[in-house]
Amino acid sequence: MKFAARKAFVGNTAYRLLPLRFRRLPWDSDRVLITSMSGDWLITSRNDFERAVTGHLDPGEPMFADMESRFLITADPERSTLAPLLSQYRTRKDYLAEGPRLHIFVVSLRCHHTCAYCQVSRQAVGQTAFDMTESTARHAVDRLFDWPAKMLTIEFQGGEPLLRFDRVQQLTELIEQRNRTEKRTLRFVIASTLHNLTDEQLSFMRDHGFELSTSLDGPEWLHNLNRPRPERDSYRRTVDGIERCRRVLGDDAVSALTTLTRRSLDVPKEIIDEYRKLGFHSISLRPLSPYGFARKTGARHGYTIGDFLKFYEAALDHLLQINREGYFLEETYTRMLLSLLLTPFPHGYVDLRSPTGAGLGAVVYDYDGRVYPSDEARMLAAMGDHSFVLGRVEESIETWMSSPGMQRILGAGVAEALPTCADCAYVPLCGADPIDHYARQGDSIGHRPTSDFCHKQMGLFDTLLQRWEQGSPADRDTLEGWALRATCREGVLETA
Amino acid sequence: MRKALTVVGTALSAMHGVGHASNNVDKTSLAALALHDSDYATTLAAPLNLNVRNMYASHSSHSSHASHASHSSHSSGSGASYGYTPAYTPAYAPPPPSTAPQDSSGTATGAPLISPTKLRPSVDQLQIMIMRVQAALYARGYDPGAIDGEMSVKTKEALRLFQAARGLPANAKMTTETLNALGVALTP
Amino acid sequence: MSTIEVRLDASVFCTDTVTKAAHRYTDTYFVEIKSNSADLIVELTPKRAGADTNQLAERLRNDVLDEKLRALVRSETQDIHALLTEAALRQALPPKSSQGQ
Amino acid sequence: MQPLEAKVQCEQWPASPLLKVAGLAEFAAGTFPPEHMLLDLRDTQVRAAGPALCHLPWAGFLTDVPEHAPPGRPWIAVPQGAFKVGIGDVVELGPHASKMALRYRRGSNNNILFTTERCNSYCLMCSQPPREVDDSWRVSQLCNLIELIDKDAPSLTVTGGEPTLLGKDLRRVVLRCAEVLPRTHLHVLSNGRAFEDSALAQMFEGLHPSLTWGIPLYGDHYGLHDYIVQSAGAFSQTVRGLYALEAAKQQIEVRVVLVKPVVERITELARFIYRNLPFVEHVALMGTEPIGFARAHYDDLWMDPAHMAPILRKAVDYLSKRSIRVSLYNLPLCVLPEPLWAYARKSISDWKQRYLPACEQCVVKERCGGFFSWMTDKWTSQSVEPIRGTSCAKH
Repeated sequence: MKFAARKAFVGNTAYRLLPLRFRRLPWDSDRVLITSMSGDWLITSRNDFERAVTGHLDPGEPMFADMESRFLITADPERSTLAPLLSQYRTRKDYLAEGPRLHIFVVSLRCHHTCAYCQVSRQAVGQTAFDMTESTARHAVDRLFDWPAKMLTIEFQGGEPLLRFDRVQQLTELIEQRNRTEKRTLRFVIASTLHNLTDEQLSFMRDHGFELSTSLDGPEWLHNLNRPRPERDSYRRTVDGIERCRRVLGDDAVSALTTLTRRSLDVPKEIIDEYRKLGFHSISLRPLSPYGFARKTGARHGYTIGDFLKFYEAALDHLLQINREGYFLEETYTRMLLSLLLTPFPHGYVDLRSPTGAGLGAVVYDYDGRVYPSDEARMLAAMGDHSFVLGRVEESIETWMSSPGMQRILGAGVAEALPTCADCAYVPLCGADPIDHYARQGDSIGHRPTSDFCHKQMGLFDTLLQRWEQGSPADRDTLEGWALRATCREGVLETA
Repeated sequence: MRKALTVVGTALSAMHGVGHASNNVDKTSLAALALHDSDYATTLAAPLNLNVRNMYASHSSHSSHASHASHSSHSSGSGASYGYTPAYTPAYAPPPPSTAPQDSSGTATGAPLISPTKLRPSVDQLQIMIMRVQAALYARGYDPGAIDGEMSVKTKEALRLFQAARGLPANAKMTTETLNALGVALTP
Repeated sequence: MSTIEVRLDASVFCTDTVTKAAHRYTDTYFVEIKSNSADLIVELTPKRAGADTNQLAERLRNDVLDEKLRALVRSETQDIHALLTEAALRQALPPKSSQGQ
Repeated sequence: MQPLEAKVQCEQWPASPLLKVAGLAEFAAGTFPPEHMLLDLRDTQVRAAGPALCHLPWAGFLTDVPEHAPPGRPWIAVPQGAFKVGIGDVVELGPHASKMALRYRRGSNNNILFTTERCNSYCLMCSQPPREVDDSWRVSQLCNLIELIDKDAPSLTVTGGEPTLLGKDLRRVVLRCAEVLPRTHLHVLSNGRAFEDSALAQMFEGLHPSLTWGIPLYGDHYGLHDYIVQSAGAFSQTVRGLYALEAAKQQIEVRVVLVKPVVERITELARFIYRNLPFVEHVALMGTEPIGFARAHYDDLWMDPAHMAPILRKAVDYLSKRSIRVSLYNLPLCVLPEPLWAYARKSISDWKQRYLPACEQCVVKERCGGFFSWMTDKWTSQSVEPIRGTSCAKH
């Protein structure tokens, strides 16, 4: 017989390391997480890992195959292929080729609320000078179609966009008209409190397939405390709005975001139970960002990332409990992080990308015709810091891309090249947020050991990895179920 | 627009790190491998139309082929999905005939075996059509008399009965819709 | 507040490795690195009261070992990392030379 | 098991070697000209139809009673006990010897287009060892066969040997199927190595409306795969080929034969497929066929399916949770845990399938694919036993 034994197929050269990063597990310092450049990963003992790095693995041992098939090492180049690794990497960076898909139109800064932590620099209801003009709207639509993305998400924001719904209608119609020749795939989203929603507005939204994103901070007392109106009826108005939207647009058409204030951190269960009570299957628990009015009132409303992570663990426990009871309820940011750990696919979320999603994944067209790479950049400008203005709607997108603001972003926008991040095992799953670092630390590159962004990400990744590794089969199923849900919803989190 | 993305591309050179070329032989072969494999790099996605096709779900019995009425070239051939069992192994290797065929219709020119324009000098076209109608009627349990290519009284009566049963005008004529219902193609 | 001093054998660990490991402690400690002929000395002084000093020296020593391993990985993979990135994105990104519309 | 080739009695060998067996419906439909058909005089309706039918220019007649054939016309008699030939089937006649082979069987679940005996791999468990022969004549023969196959045949399997060794000629065969049998699903079994040449893969883009490539992958790293197919470099070629096929927008099935070394890493293979080849539409996990080379490698390959059940279940769960369809072939239900029954297919071709005596008392025999007819005790699971009752009635 001319058959050869297994060792004849080992190859002719010693193995080599491929780019990899590792992290000692915080809950077990004898083991490490190893990640490949594309984010595939393996948990193993530190001893075995050290053997691997120092060239002592034997081709016959399972660890060798495990590392080879995850592209942490490679053996004989004559017999290997790196096509899977390159495909994984390209898939994760897929959004680069297309340019921004999320386009935020700020139709008015006016709002009826007076939220202390407001992330938008809201204006009183009567101040029509803070509305987008028709001329600005037309220019913004022209620019929208200058981008090459085949899928465009158009998100209307404020302030309260319902206060200038005529402009929302006009923009929608202009965009759809233009799209008859452009043939892009369009998605319309509106971020609103849903107060004072008229039937006419609802039927327009239905006819144009709008998705709605609103804010619901938890039970009535908490929501009304967070979102004051003179009538103290913010909660009731929002819940009424949600129900009316569901009746007209369907159950899935409305999603809600929770902004977490200091008060929220004590009541994770109540907040989650409120969402379950209202029939939501998705919740977004969002820590306060250091922008807008939130920064000015930081002392009163602020809390540390450590506080947030404690809240998060309690919230996750409760969510898992609810899922064990048979009610599907996911947390959207968790789902996104888990999908990075457990699937090869990219996510649509613009705030966790490297290169950064600011300007590369999203563009904001402000009411006054200024253009920003992200909502955060707009907040900074509202506070007088114009570091990240890209330009005006009358200018070309090429001008925006070569603006000093964009250069500043790109210079600090690749996580893999940032100090400390470059060595972090989570960096293939993480993102760069130069504007956030600029806002918090005064420097777009930032200092990782004191970075809130970094603490939050590391804390969440560690928590989820540990839950995944040590969780009960039922909880693993739940977490996996969130990750595998194929939906890639883009940007809706960063609204309202 | 290309230009705008080019700006992005240039900025992304930061991603390429601070590596510098090395003359290590092993690295060179790995570099060649990476370059070669970049031709195969694909953006990974789940299969398209995951829920459209149903080829694998059905592994029930196949139709009995009791009727071949659908063989008409006029049938709408929508390409609808068929129940389909993925086959497991090659059934067998058909051995070569003792000499390779020299049939001119099967040469590498790819000339079709069945030529649609082939003439049949021995039998009249209409007669054959009537025979086929008779055969179809017979196969369906009607009695057209002998299958002889004559539009006989019996054949007409059988045709009328068939047409009536199908809700077609019972005129004993070989209309296109009657032929379709019988599974008789106008042109073979 | 008390300063914790960790001595590392300079013939085993290089300054770069030790610096990288010590940098991770800069959120809660003031960090100073000194050297004499035989040792590299890391001094960690808590910035605030109540800092977690439990097994601090041991943690730092582990981190230094990890940094050393990282340096090893880096030296072997740095070139290929750049190359793979470029290979993966070669067709996804527009050619850098193209300047036309 | 039925032989598919037999000596037949005949007179005046018909000129055309490939012939379709015709009854009244075939004649009525007019899809195939009489010159390429054998009129089946064994059929009572045909015999009752009258002499005019026989005067048509049939290639010949199929009969048990030679006197039924019109004088002076070719006829063929299939002896009792030979394989069954029915209306709609396509047979091939050897040019000189009195031999007839079945090339297409109407209603069979496993009609094949056999492309070549040659192969570029040499798999440890190959059920049909390749031969290094020049059989390029098969291409034109296949193109002719395709024209005589029923237009509503649900599926055909293109196999070998290694079909891609035909190079551009494989495209010709597929194209002919697309033209002549546009509603017939085509399943091409290939090791995919040749598609390392992306240009070859590109030739199939948009060529056929319903084509699936069945490509084997035996490991998550080259050491394992190359060993199983006994070819250094095969893994990288196949993986590149899979990407090239995906780039050419082809539907892909991954096929895995469950031999011991492969089963030992089956969950890792499942993970590899999902992480790197998520565009794969179907994964077939197949019990070993105890024939061909497999018999010589019993010690290296055999693993009792009952022992692989737990790990198999993990792999199946993993893939199906991720929307990749999974099927289990060639594994009788009694060796599988009940949750896996839903994935088990009756995969063994009708002509080489059988049940064991124990199966007679089994309540799920009808749903079970049974055994290969050449199964021996050595290759039979210790766990084979009749199922007396099922715990649930899922189906």
